[in-house]
Amino acid sequence: QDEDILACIVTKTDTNPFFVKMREGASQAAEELGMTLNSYAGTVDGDHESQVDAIETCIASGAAGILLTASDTSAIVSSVQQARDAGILVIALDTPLDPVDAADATFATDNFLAGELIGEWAAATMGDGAADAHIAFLDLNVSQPTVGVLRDQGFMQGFGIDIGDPNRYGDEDDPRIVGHDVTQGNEEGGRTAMENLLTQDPMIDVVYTINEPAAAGAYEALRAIGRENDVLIVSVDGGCPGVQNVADGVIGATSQQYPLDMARLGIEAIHQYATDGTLPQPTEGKDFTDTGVQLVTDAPVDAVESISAEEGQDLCWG
Amino acid sequence: MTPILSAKGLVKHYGRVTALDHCDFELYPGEVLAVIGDNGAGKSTLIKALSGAVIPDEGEIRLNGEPVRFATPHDARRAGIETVYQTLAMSPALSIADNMFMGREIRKPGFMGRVLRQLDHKEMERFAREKLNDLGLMTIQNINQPVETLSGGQRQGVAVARAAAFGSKVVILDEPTAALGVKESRRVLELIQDVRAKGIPIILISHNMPHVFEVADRVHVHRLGRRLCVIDPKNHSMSDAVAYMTGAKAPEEELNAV
Amino acid sequence: MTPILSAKGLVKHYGRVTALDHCDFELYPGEVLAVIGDNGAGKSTLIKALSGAVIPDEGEIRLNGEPVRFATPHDARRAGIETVYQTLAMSPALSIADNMFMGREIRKPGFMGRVLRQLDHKEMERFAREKLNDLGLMTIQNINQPVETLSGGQRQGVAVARAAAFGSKVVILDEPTAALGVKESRRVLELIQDVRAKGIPIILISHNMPHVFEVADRVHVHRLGRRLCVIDPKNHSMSDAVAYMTGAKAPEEELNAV
Amino acid sequence: MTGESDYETSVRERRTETPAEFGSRRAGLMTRVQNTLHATPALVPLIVLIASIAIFGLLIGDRFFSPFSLTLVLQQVQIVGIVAAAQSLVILTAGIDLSVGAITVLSSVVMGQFAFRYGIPVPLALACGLGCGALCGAINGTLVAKMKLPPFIVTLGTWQVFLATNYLYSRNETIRAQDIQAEASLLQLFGAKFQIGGAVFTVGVVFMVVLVLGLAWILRSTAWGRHVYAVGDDAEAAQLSGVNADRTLIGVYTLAGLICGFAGWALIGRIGSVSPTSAYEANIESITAVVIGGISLFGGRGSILGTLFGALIVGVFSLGLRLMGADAQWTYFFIGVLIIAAVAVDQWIRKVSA
Amino acid sequence: MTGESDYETSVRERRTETPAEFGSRRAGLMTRVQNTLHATPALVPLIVLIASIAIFGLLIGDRFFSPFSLTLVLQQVQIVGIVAAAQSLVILTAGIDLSVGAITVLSSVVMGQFAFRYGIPVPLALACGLGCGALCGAINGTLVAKMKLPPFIVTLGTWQVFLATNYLYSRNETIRAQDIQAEASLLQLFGAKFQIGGAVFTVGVVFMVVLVLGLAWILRSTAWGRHVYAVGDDAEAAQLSGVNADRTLIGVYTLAGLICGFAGWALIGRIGSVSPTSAYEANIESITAVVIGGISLFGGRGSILGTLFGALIVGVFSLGLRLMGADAQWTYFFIGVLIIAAVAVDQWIRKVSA
Ligand SMILES: Nc1ncnc2c1ncn2[C@@H]1O[C@H](COP(=O)(O)OP(=O)(O)OP(=O)(O)O)[C@@H](O)[C@H]1O
Ligand SMILES: Nc1ncnc2c1ncn2[C@@H]1O[C@H](COP(=O)(O)OP(=O)(O)OP(=O)(O)O)[C@@H](O)[C@H]1O
Ligand SMILES: O[C@@H]1[C@H](O)[C@H](O)CO[C@H]1O
Ligand SMILES: [Mg+2]
Ligand SMILES: [Mg+2]
Repeated sequence: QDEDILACIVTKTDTNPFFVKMREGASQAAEELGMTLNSYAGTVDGDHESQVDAIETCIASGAAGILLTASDTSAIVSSVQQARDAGILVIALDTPLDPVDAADATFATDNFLAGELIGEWAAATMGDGAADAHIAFLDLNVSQPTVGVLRDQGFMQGFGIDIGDPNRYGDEDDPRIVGHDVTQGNEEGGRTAMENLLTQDPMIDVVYTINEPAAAGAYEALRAIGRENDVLIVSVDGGCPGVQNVADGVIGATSQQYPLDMARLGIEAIHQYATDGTLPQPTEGKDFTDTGVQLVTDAPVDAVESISAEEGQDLCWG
Repeated sequence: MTPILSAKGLVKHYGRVTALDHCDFELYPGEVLAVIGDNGAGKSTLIKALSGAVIPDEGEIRLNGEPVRFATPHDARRAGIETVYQTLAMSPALSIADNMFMGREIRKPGFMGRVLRQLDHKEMERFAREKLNDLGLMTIQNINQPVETLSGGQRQGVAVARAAAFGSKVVILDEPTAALGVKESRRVLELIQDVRAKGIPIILISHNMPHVFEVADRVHVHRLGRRLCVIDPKNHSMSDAVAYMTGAKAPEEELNAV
Repeated sequence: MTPILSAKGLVKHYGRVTALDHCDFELYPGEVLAVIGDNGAGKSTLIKALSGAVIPDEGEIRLNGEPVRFATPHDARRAGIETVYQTLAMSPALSIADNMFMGREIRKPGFMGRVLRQLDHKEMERFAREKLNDLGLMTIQNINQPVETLSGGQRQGVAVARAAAFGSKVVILDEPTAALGVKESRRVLELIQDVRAKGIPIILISHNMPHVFEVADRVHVHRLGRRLCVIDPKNHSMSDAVAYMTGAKAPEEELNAV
Repeated sequence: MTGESDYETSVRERRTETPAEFGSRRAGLMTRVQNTLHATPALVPLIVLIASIAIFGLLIGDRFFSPFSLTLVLQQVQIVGIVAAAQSLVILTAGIDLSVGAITVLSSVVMGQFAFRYGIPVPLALACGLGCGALCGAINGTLVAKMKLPPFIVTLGTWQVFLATNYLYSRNETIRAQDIQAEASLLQLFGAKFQIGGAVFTVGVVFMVVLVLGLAWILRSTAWGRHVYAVGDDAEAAQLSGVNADRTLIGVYTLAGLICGFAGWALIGRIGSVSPTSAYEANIESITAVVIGGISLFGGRGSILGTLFGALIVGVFSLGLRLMGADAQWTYFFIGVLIIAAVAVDQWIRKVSA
Repeated sequence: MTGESDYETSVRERRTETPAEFGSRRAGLMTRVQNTLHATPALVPLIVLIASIAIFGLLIGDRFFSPFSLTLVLQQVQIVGIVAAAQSLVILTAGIDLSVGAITVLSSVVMGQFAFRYGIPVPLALACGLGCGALCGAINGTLVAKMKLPPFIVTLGTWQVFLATNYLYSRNETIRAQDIQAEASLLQLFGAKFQIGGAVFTVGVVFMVVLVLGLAWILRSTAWGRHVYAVGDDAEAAQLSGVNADRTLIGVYTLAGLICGFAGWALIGRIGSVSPTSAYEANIESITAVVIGGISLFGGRGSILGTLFGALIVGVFSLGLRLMGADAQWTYFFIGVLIIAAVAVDQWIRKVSA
């Protein structure tokens, strides 16, 4: 009778490999447990209305549980409440809701922490040079969605930059910041943004990127002017192409997340809840289940714990 | 007698082309004034200036001796000048009744009309049908059919009927029979005579000399953007008119006045 | 004598309207055939069917006695049938030369023309200028000026010149003088006579009876979507023609044949 | 009268004539269907709508064919439906408004920020938000009517300008639903629900329906409405017949902006919060609804009721496909096919001139 | 001849006449400038381009006004430039192609996946990618020409269809630059660089320039080119004058699709990798370039050289504003203003009929 258990997974987009893998993990787990899975997504990162539509659809189709990566962590709360009122288990994946307890459980990485790790690594790698670094920030898009802001601000924190308002970037006055530009999270945007910032300051030596495709684009821009070997590129995600890029020296370090785990844990929790009503318990001492972030680099530094690219390969997801 | 509608020194440039070149014009009460001239002489531009469809660069227009400024065709309509343009100016997708009342719709009486501004479709249809029948122009089967389903002749008929029905001071017709067959042209000439019989003066632009000489009281000959002369059809032949307007013959001095 | 162009039983429906209702048609070598009829009688639809612009629902068309099927106006052009449509069919933004050669451009000789398909602008301009001058129609100042900068009369002139220059078998003119002034109309009538003098037959649609009776060898009277009769202008008066086409009088039996 | 021949005699005396009648064609069933559909343009999308509800009902069963799900469609299309009503007005004038989504979100941000950042009383903040929408629309209208710029380009430009203004002004801050509920619940008015049986309605849904019916009445029964059609049909002809085309155009764009302002209010009701990243795709979605609803992009033809049906068709398709578990990309794929198919059907019907 | 009066005698004998001459207006300087600009449509965007380079050069100095920066603009606009060339062809026929971006990315994905997923030899994979672009274009063209559907709607539909196909087929997988370099470096051909002084050129940039010049030549000097203009100017008139309008339209859309296929190839050269999320905004960006370049959205008027200048203007503005320290949101804002301003200038010039 397990076929009767319906689970939903709602992601921000279905074009980003991160979410593609997340869905894959969920459908694998659902298949193993003999459950049905429906997956939904927005068109672009930040497309909140589609997620509302999706949750309503799940309520209408009588789902037992919903796995949700929210585009807008506070705005989605009303819809989540509606689902919970209908007796549906709602689990936030990857991105905690605001407030965290708006969901029944959260399996997530901490995007701010992900940023912080690469920030600390970059600072430590540069050593004394960090004091007069020239840093470029390659962000997501002009609407400044929360993941982008959290990672960006986390990086600054880790690097030792005063972040001012933690909810937005661009308000800092640290002279080491060359500038922010947007990439749409893809290679093309990464390259153009990198070129723009390089014209502004050709001496850039640290590049923060929102994700690994943007990092790959930035690398192409640096390679075009022959500076690919004297600039540190850091990124977030830990997808297989990204980790491979760490191994190839394209990216210096990346913060790896575990979307497959999140999804698998989420599906298992829904199955558990549907069969006997047990609710998942958070990690000890935290208000969510941390699926962990690990720094992947082949140039480890003392200050930050990390795994090698080879270890990263075994855990990667794309 | 003061002219009911007159213009002095009208000038209109289109880029490098001078369509009106210090043109004068007079229309007297109760008359049919024909305007003739070669293609591109500036006839349509002249009547557009008189009816507010084009704003002249220079010059003055007077209605009943008072200077007026028409910024839009709507202004001229309110002053009682109705025009059938060469291009007809109809909305093809809208009904005959809609087109006849465009810009001067009738509202329902009472609350619905005054406050909610609801149109009185029934009354407009009745009036439109009456006008079309009155003028005996043609039998329109359905007053609500879109204008685009009418033949070219019927369309021109509706435009002329609209002008005749609402023109209280002046009716202007720009080549109303150009695309019309023999029978249909005939009906328009009769209509012109009907309107004149009501005492309303008419400006008629036409390339058809027999028609012009049949209905006109005076003929304004337009050449190279200005009035060349005004002739009396009773004292002049069509050959003269054609010779003047094509520049084959120069008009005698005295013809310039009425 | 077999007709050069003939049609039998042509039918064309537009939605609920029957524009052609089993219409027959014959054009003989070297003649000027006028087609007259009320507005909406179906004259333009008939010549569109003959020139490939409209595909008839039923019926047969023969060229020199051979059945033909024109799927596009291009097919008819290739067969030597040139048409001036009522709407002129010009590209306003393109030059006079471009318009004259539209669909039958001349390529440069040699590699540039054969392989790269480069146009021979010089040659086309020369030819266009020559044709316009040959026909003595008017003095065009600049063969490269866009057609939209020409006056209505000049435009019609270019369209007629194009047809006359390229029509090797048949030239069709649909109301070529409707918007033209007296002088401009005259030039078109002369052109028709020039073309006939070259031995090329012409189909002329017109509402202007004096013009029709001046140039036509035979007159095809069209009524309610079909040929009512064919009359010889030398044996019939304009009054007869008008009476037949408006339905005021029925034609005598024998008139139906030539 | 000199030298006139008398060949016109036979038409000089008026005879009683019946108008020329061509042999009426024996209409086949197909042609008769075409003709009926031609006469009532909103009928096509209505039929498509009913057919798609029926098909999904058969395929999915009760989960779809229930009062709850069917009213859910209404809730899900309300924002697009309201925006599409604005878009319809603009498209009826042969224009297009690419900036509708930007106006919607900017208005909602103004409502929210005015109330929260400056502490302005909520009703006043609402009025400012609506005013902001109308102002944006008026800017579009003025550029289109007075400077004679093509609507596509004007609104392509203002789309970017309004959206950038939205991001810059809002500082990308979301105002949380909880805060709005506590301090300015009037902002969420359009989200208020009431239930009739299993059917759930919101104020926003009622607003959408009333708005469309109201606009349909105005377009049919007032002079202004006829002028909108006339301007879209042939702007120059309308101007020559005595319609003030410029004023009509500015009016249409301003009203469209105001309606987008209301859509912004409804947006707050629907999502609870004020989020500057909302309504991102509203321009394309609203154009899709209008087009499926059978309004001609060339202006002057079509009925605004069709737009409502068009929005509902997309809503039914989206919900139906989601309930069937189709993944998002397949949904986009089918919506793409649906757009082309709907217009192909429409074109086929329009081929018949009545 | 019966009953004809002889009033036409005076025009019966042909007299030598000069064509009617109106008093030529004493042209002011402004009018003369307007007239010159009117005669050469690509001149306006060229002037705007030079002016904006000059202004940013003065404001920013060497960082902007250097061979490196100026050629960087070329590299940054190459994809949009190539796509805009395709868009120009379509817009010259009075159409619009919203699917260009989707075709571009789908073609690049086909090239990459055919080579990597199926191990097809790279030149063949490239040919398949280009063929895919042409096929997509042919689908658009057929729907527009044969089914007579409005291009806006056709390409709105196929945009979604092609994009969904792209995501479904690629499974959202990226092919890494390093892998392509190792195994299929031909895919990156368009990224190959060469330097002349401080100026850096890529094969892609050269392709863009050669493509635009080639198309300009074809449009001016071949019959097909004249037919494209004629169809855009007045499709019915073109058809009646003996142009096969349908075949011309299908040809234009197919060629546009093929050019988008090349843009997909160039995209791989530029970003190194094959990524299904690229070229997302290429439709709006290409339309913007075309419009700023002075081609009329109503078809039949304008020069494809203008499009190249239009794309460069946007590129110069984006880089210039960025170098002046304007952030991304402000850049967005100013591009919006630029679009409207550019078209307003153009409209002002077009007011003068020569
Ligand atoms: N909107 C316009 N733009 C540019 N030129 C124009 C415009 N309207 C008229 N013209 C030019 O002005 C001149 C006068 O045109 P107008 O239409 O007044 O002539 P007309 O006497 O009415 O000719 P016709 O007998 O052919 O109707 C012509 O040379 C014409 O090309
Ligand atoms: N494309 C079309 N769509 C619908 N109806 C049409 C179309 N073309 C012509 N008709 C109709 O067919 C009939 C015949 O039209 P046609 O143009 O052949 O008449 P005509 O004899 O040329 O008239 P005119 O003297 O006014 O030019 C008319 O009733 C007309 O309304
Ligand atoms: O972590 C994911 C992805 O890495 C993506 O880049 C943006 O959304 C985040 O939540
Ligand atoms: Mg005129
Ligand atoms: Mg005709």
